[in-house]
Amino acid sequence: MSESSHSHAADPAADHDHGHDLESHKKLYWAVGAALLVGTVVTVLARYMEFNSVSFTIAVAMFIATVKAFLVAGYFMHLISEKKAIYLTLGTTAAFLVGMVGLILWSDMDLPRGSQPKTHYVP
Amino acid sequence: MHTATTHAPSHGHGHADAHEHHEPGFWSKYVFSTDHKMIGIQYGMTALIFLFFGFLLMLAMRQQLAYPLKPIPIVGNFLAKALGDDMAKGGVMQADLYNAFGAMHGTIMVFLAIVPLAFGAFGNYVTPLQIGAPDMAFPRLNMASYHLYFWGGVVMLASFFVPGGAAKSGWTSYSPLATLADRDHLVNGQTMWLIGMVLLITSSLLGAVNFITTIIQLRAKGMTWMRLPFFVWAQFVTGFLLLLAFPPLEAAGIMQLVDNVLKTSFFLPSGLVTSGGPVPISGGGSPLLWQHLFWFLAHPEVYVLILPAMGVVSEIIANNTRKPLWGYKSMVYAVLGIGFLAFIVWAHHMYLTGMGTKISTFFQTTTMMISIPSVIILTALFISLWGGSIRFNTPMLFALAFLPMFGIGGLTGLPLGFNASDIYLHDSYYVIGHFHYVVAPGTIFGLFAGVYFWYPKATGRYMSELLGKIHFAGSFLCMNLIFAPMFVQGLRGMSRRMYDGGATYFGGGLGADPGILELNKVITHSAVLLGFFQLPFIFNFFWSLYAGKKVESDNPWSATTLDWQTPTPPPHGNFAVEPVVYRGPYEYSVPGAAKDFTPQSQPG
Amino acid sequence: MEFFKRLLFLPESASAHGAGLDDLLVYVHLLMLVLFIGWFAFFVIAVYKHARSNNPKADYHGTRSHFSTYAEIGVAAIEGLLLLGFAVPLWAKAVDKFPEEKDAVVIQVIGQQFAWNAHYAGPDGKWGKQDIQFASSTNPFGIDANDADAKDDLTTLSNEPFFVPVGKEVICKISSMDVIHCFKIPLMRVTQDAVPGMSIPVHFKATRVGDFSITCAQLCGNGHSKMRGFFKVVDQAEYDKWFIARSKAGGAGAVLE
Amino acid sequence: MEIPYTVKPRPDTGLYNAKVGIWLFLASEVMLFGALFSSYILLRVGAPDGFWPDVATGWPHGLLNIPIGTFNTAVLIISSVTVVMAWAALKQGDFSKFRRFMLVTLGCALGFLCIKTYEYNEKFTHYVIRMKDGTAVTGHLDINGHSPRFWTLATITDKKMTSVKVHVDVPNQFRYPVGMKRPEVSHEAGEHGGGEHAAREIKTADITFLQAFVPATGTFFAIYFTMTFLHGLHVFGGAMVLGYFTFFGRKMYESDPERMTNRIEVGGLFWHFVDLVWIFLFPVMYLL
Ligand code: HEA
Ligand code: HEA
Ligand code: CUA
Ligand SMILES: [Cu+2]
Repeated sequence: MSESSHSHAADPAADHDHGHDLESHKKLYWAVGAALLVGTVVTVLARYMEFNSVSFTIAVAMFIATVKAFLVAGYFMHLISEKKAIYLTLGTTAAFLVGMVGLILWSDMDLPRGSQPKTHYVP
Repeated sequence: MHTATTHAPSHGHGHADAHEHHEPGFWSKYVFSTDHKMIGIQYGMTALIFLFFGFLLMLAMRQQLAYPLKPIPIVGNFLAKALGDDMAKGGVMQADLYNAFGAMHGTIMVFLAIVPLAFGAFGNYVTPLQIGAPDMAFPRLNMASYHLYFWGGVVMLASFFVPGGAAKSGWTSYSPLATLADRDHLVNGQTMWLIGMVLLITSSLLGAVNFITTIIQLRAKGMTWMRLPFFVWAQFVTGFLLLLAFPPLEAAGIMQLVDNVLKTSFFLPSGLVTSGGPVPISGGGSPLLWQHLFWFLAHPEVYVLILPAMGVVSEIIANNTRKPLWGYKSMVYAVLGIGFLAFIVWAHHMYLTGMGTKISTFFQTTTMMISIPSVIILTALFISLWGGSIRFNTPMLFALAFLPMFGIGGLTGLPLGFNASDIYLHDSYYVIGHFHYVVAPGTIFGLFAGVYFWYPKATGRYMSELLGKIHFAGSFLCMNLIFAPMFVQGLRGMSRRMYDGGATYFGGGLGADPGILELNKVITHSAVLLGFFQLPFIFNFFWSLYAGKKVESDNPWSATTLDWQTPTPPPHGNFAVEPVVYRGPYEYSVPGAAKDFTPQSQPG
Repeated sequence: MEFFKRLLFLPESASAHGAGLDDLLVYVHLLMLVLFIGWFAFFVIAVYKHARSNNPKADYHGTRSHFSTYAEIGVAAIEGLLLLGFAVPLWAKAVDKFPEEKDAVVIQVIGQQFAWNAHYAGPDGKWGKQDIQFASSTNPFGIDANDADAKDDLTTLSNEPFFVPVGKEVICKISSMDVIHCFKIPLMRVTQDAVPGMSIPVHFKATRVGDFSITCAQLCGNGHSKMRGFFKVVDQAEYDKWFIARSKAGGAGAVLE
Repeated sequence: MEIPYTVKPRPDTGLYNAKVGIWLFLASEVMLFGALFSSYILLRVGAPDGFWPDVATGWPHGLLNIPIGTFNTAVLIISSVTVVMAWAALKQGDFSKFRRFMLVTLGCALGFLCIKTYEYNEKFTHYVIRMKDGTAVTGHLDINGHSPRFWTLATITDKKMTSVKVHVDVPNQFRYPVGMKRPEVSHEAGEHGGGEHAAREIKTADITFLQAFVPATGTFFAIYFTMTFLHGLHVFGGAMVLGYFTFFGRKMYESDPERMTNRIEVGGLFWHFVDLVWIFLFPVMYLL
């Protein structure tokens, strides 16, 4: 879908002669780099703010990290304008990763009734 | 370049190797080759040797099971000398040795024999030929994969000789046992096992990257996805299973290595007390985490063991029934379905670690779901026989036998897959019977079929049909005599991994039936016999290099796929002219066609 | 049913829930048998009829029948039935429907290389104080011998048989002090891994008296095959006698000397 | 036949071989680090009370050096920018500019690894000491003016030292369990005047546990060292590859510029991925 509309963005073959495009991309790269640095600083500051809720802090930190990851993957790694085969591969990978983490955590929580961390020594 | 490889089947020079050491070509031709066919042969030879070695380990164990505490014939004294009294005092197998051999049998068979043979050897040799590619996408990476595999194998073998002996916590290496078993030796068998595994995993990962890239990128002109031979589909899915399932085990392996060497507690909970008192560690880890990460690989891994064999069998069945595979498309979707579901069933190996109703219902539902695509593939293969004109050559015999054997193995997976019946069957010989039916008379037969089938392409000579048929009949009989009694033992309540063959449990007359111990003898004798029936194969394999019947054409089986449209053996670069594909993979007995096969590359 | 169970070589179950489990085993095996026979018959006929000698010319299309689709749907349906009708409820019964502790005999069971140990709260029904600082291979439960509640606790160590009454629910809380073991009583159709760092209960109700053995069904080291525990299922009177006598003998405190 | 699509993209996929290859490889890397991150989550969620730095509140208290970590994050981010700029320069046919940007990248890589080494070393000289009375302190040992690495209680008893001088961290917020109980935080250190480090003499007989911040100290350090070391290996590996092209790439560039550009793109993808892992590692290890 996005193949045709974005292919000029980063595809080495397609934009071989588009020097101008590359110039504007170079600006973008610097801007993304700056945004990443800002994101880092904001995360650190957030950590010192000591919000009262732990989960809120974790959410903030992980949200910023995810945005940063998106910037790196999307722009530096040109993922916003990749080919279908790569989207498919990464989509599958992401699905399995989420499945793995989710199912392991679920298994860890859903135990037979009455199970507990070892109680013999600490009744 | 061309002349170097066209005329000589590589291993045909076996005897001359010693003299050729000075020849500059030797190393680059046989050791540092980047040609996918040579690498395939390297994988194949190494894997067959490991297969045999894994079998020998098991023979020693079977001897102990049938005749507990009697010295091992022939090799007993040697083992006592080589491995020490702790392992084989007076030639008698000790418990530690039994456990070490058991763990190494499992490891070697799975990671060093079947996967390298099925994926490394057949995948390497056949896949590029079948898709019409000149080589793998990354030839040097391919070489690196083989070398990593080789060194992984060397590390595994070396581990027998470190203090304390080889890893002895099962091929599953469950923590805390794997960490506590040999804690006094810094370099112990388990550490070696983990290092070996990291090498093998890295090898498989590079291999998977290479295979998938090759299949995506190097398909010949006209070779659309739905014209791929089923074998290639099987390799493709296998590649993805390896690519995505192995890394978590690599992570787990690294963590267990750190646990063992740097004394951390990833998989060790707090409060461990052994005979030496509380274990001096920080604790706080989770033993079940290891199991999750292990089985996240190891369940997909069992499909890695079976899918390539299914691919081989499909090729051979289409070829020898002289008709297209029935339901090719549904087979493709089924294999994709297996690939997908394989990632979300793993915890059926962990029902009894303590699971609530919800999560175990999830896992047993997915387990039942994954049996459906297997049924679809098998059914399609069965129906493919209907209407055929079946030729019973050796490859076909092995391929045909694969079907019911896999059927038995697969069907016995069902009672294990229901969590409630697994309560009784878990860790019994029923499990051993289940999976050996799939991997031994299943996968091994599929791979034997492949060896007999592609041998003429690789060497220009047939293997002997008579010896092949003896090999087949003997192996078929013995395999069943070995593994069928295990179901009886399992249903009677006999546990696996029992050094004394279960004697402890049945000695006391506590409601169990000591009679089934007699079956141990039947099994052991059949296993020895099975070994003897491999001799015709080994002989045939080497003898046919020189004396086998020469092939009359490049396409001796009158096959349709591209691998048979190359010179024999295929030269470097494979195809004289770039092949173009015009039709599906199995156009046999096309109505109105002149011959009973129409190759994929035949125009019109 | 009994006939089929014999046919499957199953040893006669000795617990209340065992029968249901055996039923499931029988049904699954019947399904497998039917499938196998069906497929195998088809296989033999196909191979015979379409051997080259009997059928020199192959048919490009083979069969056009849709029977296989129905067969596959059938397999899926029966699997679904067994799943929902048997496996899920049986499992739920095993892991969720625990009897009340006051109506049951409650035993802490701890595995160790290579022995099973059991611990009862004693006539007062109160567990003695336990702490890791007391734990050792001779005191696997880490019982504080000076604790008042511990005085009447009883333990059986190192595979010494423990007693349970017939016809009464027994809850075993399974754990381990070193590596993973597996508490398996084949005749009771009970299996539960003993995972260090966790305590997981199982329950069963014995239906006949006799001596039973506990298998360790998880590789746990070089003594794994020797790790056999025992227990006696006896009638209530005999159980009470043992229980009181054992407790009077000083219980856990005395064992720990 | 030659292997096709080594440089030019295959028409139907739009990709050249190495690009497919690197993305597949990165997919497997995602699973590798994903498994490690999920282990982190599982170990942390399942940690018994007191076994993770301050699990009770879920908020850590400065076990890792945040300013240095932040700085290192910035170093990696800059290297990511310069890598992509180097690739753009190559694409525009400016090899010397490519080389300049690449040298900055390599400098960043080296800087990152040096800083990481410094951080590790700092940890190895930092100790946690638990006392018989249930209190625990952290800080540096002071043995005749220098602070040793990797000591344990055994080292001290072997040396027959009756007491050790410790520069205790202030405020001392690191909490460690004794048995299964959470100890009271020691406020003593503060009373001693509250400099950066307050020196204190601790009797050997009072100590039950003494360990540097090494992997064996606890699950947190175990996973911290494992993950950052593995990440460091990736940085090292990536730098080797990029360095190779920087210093020995000229010939390939002159004979086949497109091939060289592709190589750099692929190498860059790996480099960005390494950066991406760090983007998660940093908050997870240092901040949360
Ligand atoms: C290649 C290997 C392979 C394959 C394909 C399978 C396939 C299956 N396995 Fe198996 N399994 C193993 C290898 C394999 N397994 C190994 C190695 C272990 C033990 C590991 C260890 O603990 O050491 C194990 C253990 C194991 C367990 C754990 C048991 C326990 O420890 O308690 C379970 C439980 O669910 C299970 C289930 C299944 C299921 C449902 C399938 C299904 O996918 C099967 C689907 C197939 C069918 C349903 C057959 C369809 C065909 C027909 C119906 C045709 C019939 C034909 C004729 C009659 C001619 N397996
Ligand atoms: C792919 C996997 C695989 C394969 C093929 C096999 C093959 C065999 N296995 Fe194995 N086995 C396992 C995987 C496998 N096994 C695993 C994972 C375990 C569990 C380990 C654990 O408990 O941790 C196990 C455990 C296991 C046990 C249980 C031990 C115990 O629990 O105590 C037994 C018992 O009999 C057994 C027997 C056999 C036998 C008789 C064969 C035979 O089928 C072997 C047949 C092979 C041959 C006959 C060799 C043929 C060789 C050639 C033809 C060579 C040709 C050479 C040249 C041309 C150079 N195996
Ligand atoms: Cu305990 Cu096996
Ligand atoms: Cu499985």
